[in-house]
Amino acid sequence: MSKLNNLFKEAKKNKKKIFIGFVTSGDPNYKSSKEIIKEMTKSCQIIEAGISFNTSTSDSPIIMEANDRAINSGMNMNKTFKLIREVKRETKTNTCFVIMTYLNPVKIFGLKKFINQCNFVGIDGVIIVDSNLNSPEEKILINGLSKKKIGYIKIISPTNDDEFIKLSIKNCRDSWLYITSYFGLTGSKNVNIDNVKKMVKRVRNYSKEIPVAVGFGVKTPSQVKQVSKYADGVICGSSIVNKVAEGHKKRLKGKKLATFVSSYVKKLSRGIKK
Amino acid sequence: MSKLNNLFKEAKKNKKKIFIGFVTSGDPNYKSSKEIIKEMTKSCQIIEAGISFNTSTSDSPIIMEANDRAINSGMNMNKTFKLIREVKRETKTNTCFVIMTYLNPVKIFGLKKFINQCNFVGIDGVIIVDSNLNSPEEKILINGLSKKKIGYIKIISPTNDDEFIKLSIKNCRDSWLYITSYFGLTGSKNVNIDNVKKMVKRVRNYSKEIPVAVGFGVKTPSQVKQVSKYADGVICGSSIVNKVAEGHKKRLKGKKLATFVSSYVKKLSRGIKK
Amino acid sequence: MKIPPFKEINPPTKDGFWINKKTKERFGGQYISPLLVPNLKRVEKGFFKAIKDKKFMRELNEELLSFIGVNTPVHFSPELTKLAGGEKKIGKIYLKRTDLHTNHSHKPVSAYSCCKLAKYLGFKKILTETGAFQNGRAVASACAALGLDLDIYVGANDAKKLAINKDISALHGANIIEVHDSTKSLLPAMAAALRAFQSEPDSMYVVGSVAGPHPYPLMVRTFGSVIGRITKKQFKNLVGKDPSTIFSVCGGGSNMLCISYPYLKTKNTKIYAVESAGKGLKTGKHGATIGGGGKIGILLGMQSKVLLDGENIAESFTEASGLDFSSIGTEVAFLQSVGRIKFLTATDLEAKKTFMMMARKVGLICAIEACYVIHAAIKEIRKIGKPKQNHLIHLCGAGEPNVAQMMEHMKKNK
Amino acid sequence: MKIPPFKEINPPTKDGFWINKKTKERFGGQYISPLLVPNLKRVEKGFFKAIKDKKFMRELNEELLSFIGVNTPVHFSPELTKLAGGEKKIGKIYLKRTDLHTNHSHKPVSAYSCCKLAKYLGFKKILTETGAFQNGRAVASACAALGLDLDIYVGANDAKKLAINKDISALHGANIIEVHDSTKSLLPAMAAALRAFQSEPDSMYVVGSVAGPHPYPLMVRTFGSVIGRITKKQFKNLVGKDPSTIFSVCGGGSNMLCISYPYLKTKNTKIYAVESAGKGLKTGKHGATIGGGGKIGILLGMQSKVLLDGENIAESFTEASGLDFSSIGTEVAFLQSVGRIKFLTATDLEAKKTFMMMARKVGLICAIEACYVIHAAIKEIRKIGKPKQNHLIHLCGAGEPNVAQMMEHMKKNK
Ligand SMILES: Cc1ncc(COP(=O)(O)O)c(C=O)c1O
Ligand SMILES: Cc1ncc(COP(=O)(O)O)c(C=O)c1O
Repeated sequence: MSKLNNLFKEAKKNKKKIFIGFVTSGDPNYKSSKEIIKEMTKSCQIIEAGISFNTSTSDSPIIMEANDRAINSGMNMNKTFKLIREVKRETKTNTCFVIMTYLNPVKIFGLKKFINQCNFVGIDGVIIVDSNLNSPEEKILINGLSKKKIGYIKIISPTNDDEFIKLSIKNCRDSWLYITSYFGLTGSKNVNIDNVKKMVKRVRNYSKEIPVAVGFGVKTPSQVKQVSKYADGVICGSSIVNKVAEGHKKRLKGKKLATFVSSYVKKLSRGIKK
Repeated sequence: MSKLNNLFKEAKKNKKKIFIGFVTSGDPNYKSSKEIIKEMTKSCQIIEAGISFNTSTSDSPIIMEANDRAINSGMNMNKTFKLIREVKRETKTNTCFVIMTYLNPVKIFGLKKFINQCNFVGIDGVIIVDSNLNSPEEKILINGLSKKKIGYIKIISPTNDDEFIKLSIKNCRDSWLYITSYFGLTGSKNVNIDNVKKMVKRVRNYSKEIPVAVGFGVKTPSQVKQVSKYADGVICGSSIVNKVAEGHKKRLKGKKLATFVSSYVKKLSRGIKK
Repeated sequence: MKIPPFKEINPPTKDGFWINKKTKERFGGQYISPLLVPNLKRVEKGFFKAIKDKKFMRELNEELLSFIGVNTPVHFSPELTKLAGGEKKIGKIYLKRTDLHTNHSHKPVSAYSCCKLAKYLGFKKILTETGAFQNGRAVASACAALGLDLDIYVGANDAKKLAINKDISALHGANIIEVHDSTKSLLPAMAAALRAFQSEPDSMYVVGSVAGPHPYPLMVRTFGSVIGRITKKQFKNLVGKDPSTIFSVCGGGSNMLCISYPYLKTKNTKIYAVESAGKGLKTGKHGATIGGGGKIGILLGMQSKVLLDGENIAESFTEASGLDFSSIGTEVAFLQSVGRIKFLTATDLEAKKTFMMMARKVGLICAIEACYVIHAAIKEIRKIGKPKQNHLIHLCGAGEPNVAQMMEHMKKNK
Repeated sequence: MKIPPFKEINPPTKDGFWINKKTKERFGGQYISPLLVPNLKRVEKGFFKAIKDKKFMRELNEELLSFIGVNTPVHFSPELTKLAGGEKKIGKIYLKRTDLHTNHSHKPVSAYSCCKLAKYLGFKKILTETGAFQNGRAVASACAALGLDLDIYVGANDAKKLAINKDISALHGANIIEVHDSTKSLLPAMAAALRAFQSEPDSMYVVGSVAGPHPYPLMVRTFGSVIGRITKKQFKNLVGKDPSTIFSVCGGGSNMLCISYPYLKTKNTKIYAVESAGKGLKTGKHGATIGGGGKIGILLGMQSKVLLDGENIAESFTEASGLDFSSIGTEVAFLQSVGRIKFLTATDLEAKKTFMMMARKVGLICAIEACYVIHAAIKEIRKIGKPKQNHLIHLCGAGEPNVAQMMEHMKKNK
């Protein structure tokens, strides 16, 4: 059983929900990003680290800009692994780490090398936004990662059909199912609670077990609270990245930037506990 | 026999040549133009008065500008007749008057009315630049004018064929044949003496009698002299009109402008007597 | 489709006159300075020789098909039909897509043909005038293709207005001469080109419409009637019969005559020409020779209907440079005089609104000139109001040159 | 001429892959976020249904013939033949005149077809991207004709360059959205359009080339192959056999595939694609995916050859906005990989010189994109150097949008 499986299982047992924070790795640069992620380990049970791709087709403008900052500072796949390794070593945290990226960086890095590095660094899960269920790469990744007990996380949205949802559940057996609360881009709208309810219900038709976490448009502690009523986990992304941008514009750096961002993340995460 | 016929006949008898000055009637305005023409009667045996047409297709830029000045000052056919009548009355001159214009002003004025007015005012000849040998208007004009003993003057140029020259000679029986010294627009080049010799020779093949006057590009007393060796008359146009423009630019008016122009015309006309 | 052969069905007299036998009015002729006579004779003789020369005509037709692309579609326009009242009320409206020619107007057909004639006759250089630079561009392209030099005379005011086609003419290697005489528009530009024609014996003048001294009007409509000959066959193939009406815009009348000529003796086909009423006929600021009460006059080597200002030619006014002309072609004036062609008008504002409608609803960027006819045609077709009619509108050009002008209009009317 | 029917002769797998069996390389696929899956499925299913729907295809073909005017000429070019060495040395060079379409490029054929499909499938609005605004304009015109709303995504830098076609798109009623991401050119504009596609369930994405997730590359070349189908028949009629070579420019590869597709299995016809070498391949400032050593990558929903910069997509560079693309279409990459298409390059400067040559000697204003292929073709044909060959060059667009750029070039090089 994977560490992510365990985490959700324990939480369920204790009637607790999981708070998941997303941040772009290397935003605004390696050093500050490392501090931010280190601080975030204090309030996130799972951290999703985005690896930038300059031709991403699913990111909101907020995350596009973070991508630009990270790429311009020289960030890439290899450095992300290094960063997470350092964070884990320096914090000895229990927080799970999930990588979110696009297929091109992974493919150029090398599919096998990627799986091995994930294993070596101790990555717990992988989301590849544009990896389609039918692509040969998807099969290699799912098989390779699952052998190393690394979770593979699929995104589903209100417009996907039941067939698609069933297949996604199958592929996510070592992790969770990522439900988007609306049809659109990350961070472009506010969370749609009606959709959340419906989507969780649809998933539950096919699996009582699979953990579901909801993202897209969750921006305030009270939204976190609301969503956590229906889902096993809540994902905050764009609003955290936005905080990084805000701090960066204020010329905050390193620890100071990290504190600025993480105090916001902490507030969000409290939505779950209330 | 027309007055023009007489003039050339007398000149031939006395081995003299005729000086013909062209000026745009009403340039720069009625009053100044009248003074200019009055002064010009002192040195020109024939005055060609141009009646402006704003869409003329055969005038050099110098004359186009004179047309614009005249039209803008309100000049037209009727006023030209009035002007010449006044000049004749006030100077009691012997100078012959020829009107040079395009067919549109004549046609709009009325062909018959035009012939009658020419007769009434005492116009001695008419040149209509764009009246073609085959046009019905040409026939009416030739017949009407010749009945009143008013000469009809045709232009021929080096590129016209013998057929055309023969027909032109026939139509000019009451006046003279206007030979252009080159193929082009009035005043655009310098007189071409070789062409003059050849053209006069060509005309003499068909008529020993018909007077020939040469125009186009005659700008200096010595050119006048040269041309007068071969032709019965010499026509100066653009260079005189240019003088009007020059004086006008110097803000000369009325008598002063007239003196400025006519002193130049006098110099030109002396080319013949030397 | 092959180009159907030309048949002379409305010949002028040998001096180039079309004569209205009732009124005795004459249109045409050769009102030119004697200096022009030899050159015009060379062109006239050459033209009659060329159109009888099978090799010349075969080559010309091939090049018109392949290089100019004269085989453009005629097609039913559901949108315009609806706009005029619907098929049940007015029948069907068709468009002839002359905008799809190389250089995007009807001008290239006669321009290319005349330039080819010039080459055939041994001329080395072409002289032409232009208003909307549609003719300038068309002649420039032809001269480049045929290896002829070119001077284009353009009114200084027009030269400012239509930058693209001017630039394109320059890219083709044409020498562009701005004319600063009188109104600085098409009329003085034509006069300037004709003046140049009598100064340069190795150059042939090419006119931009069915105007000028004989044989120009005859030549342009004879060559240009390729458009009408193809259209007539296409329309028959498509609809099964000749159109009930043909609508074209009329500046000088070339596009109108080029498409309508083969129908002159087709009794059941009514022919309409649409002039620019500019700011409105009553304002006096217009370009409507017939609609504005033009009289017979003599200009640019021809006798035709013309807007007069005393003994001079009046200034015309319209925002469509291609229609900014105070006269009309000689054969056109004749056909109007004998009642074969009915004249209508549309204002500049109506044309601009039509441009926007065509862009938004039909998906076509039409020459502003063509928008006058579309507006007037829809109005007239609605008035005719008979079902089972087949109406043909000549879309004589594409509107790239008018884009800047129309963007301004759009901004103002937002 | 009627449009010859479509035959599938190079099908992808059902997942949209073309696979090189030797190298195991795959090109195509559907690399998209799960949010896009339902919309793409709707398009995919709809496309396969539509091309089997006789009424849809009959209407589409009629409209392509009449509204787009796809029946453009193929013609012999004596001038280009001479330039390449003369008929005795190289045979004959022909031009396919795709510049004569409505909207003056190849783009309108697939753009109109895809928009018609969108309407057929009940979409209310179109999303597309554009680089040279040729696609933007083509889609805008189609949307106007079909009554669909439209958002055009364009890189902020491109939007500045090509004012006419941008203005024309606006006149057609399109909403133009400038994209300020990364290179502010075609690539981020495509990404932005795809992003919009997953936010607007009632909108259909229309792509400007044979790129993007399955079924887009398949759809564009299937619809677009109308050009090749007509050409093949025309060429046979004109020359008596298929061409020895076909040359097209390759940005994404749509015009190349649209004309070459019907010849894929024609052994005696060599197919060439010409990429932009920008300032020169060695400078690194170019747009040559193949010529510049592109590798397999995944972007914009597809797996194809792409210019890489580490794990990211490299910036391309060329003065021809239509070629400013760091990748190529998926089927094109496959055909290159299996050796069916040979790739060449030409630099920006060579293209500009060719533009001037075409304007001056041939009389045509060509899209700058087309000038790369003309240059490279003449060079290659000279190299082939065999008589009795028949070479076909795809003149894929008209050059109005490039006039300003070329006037600068002309002034500098006077
Ligand atoms: C597109 C277009 N239509 C019409 C005209 C008017 O000329 P005509 O009436 O001779 O066809 C012009 C003149 O430039 C033109 O460019
Ligand atoms: C005229 C023209 N040719 C070629 C291209 C390149 O695209 P493709 O290779 O997909 O035909 C473009 C793109 O805009 C274009 O406008």
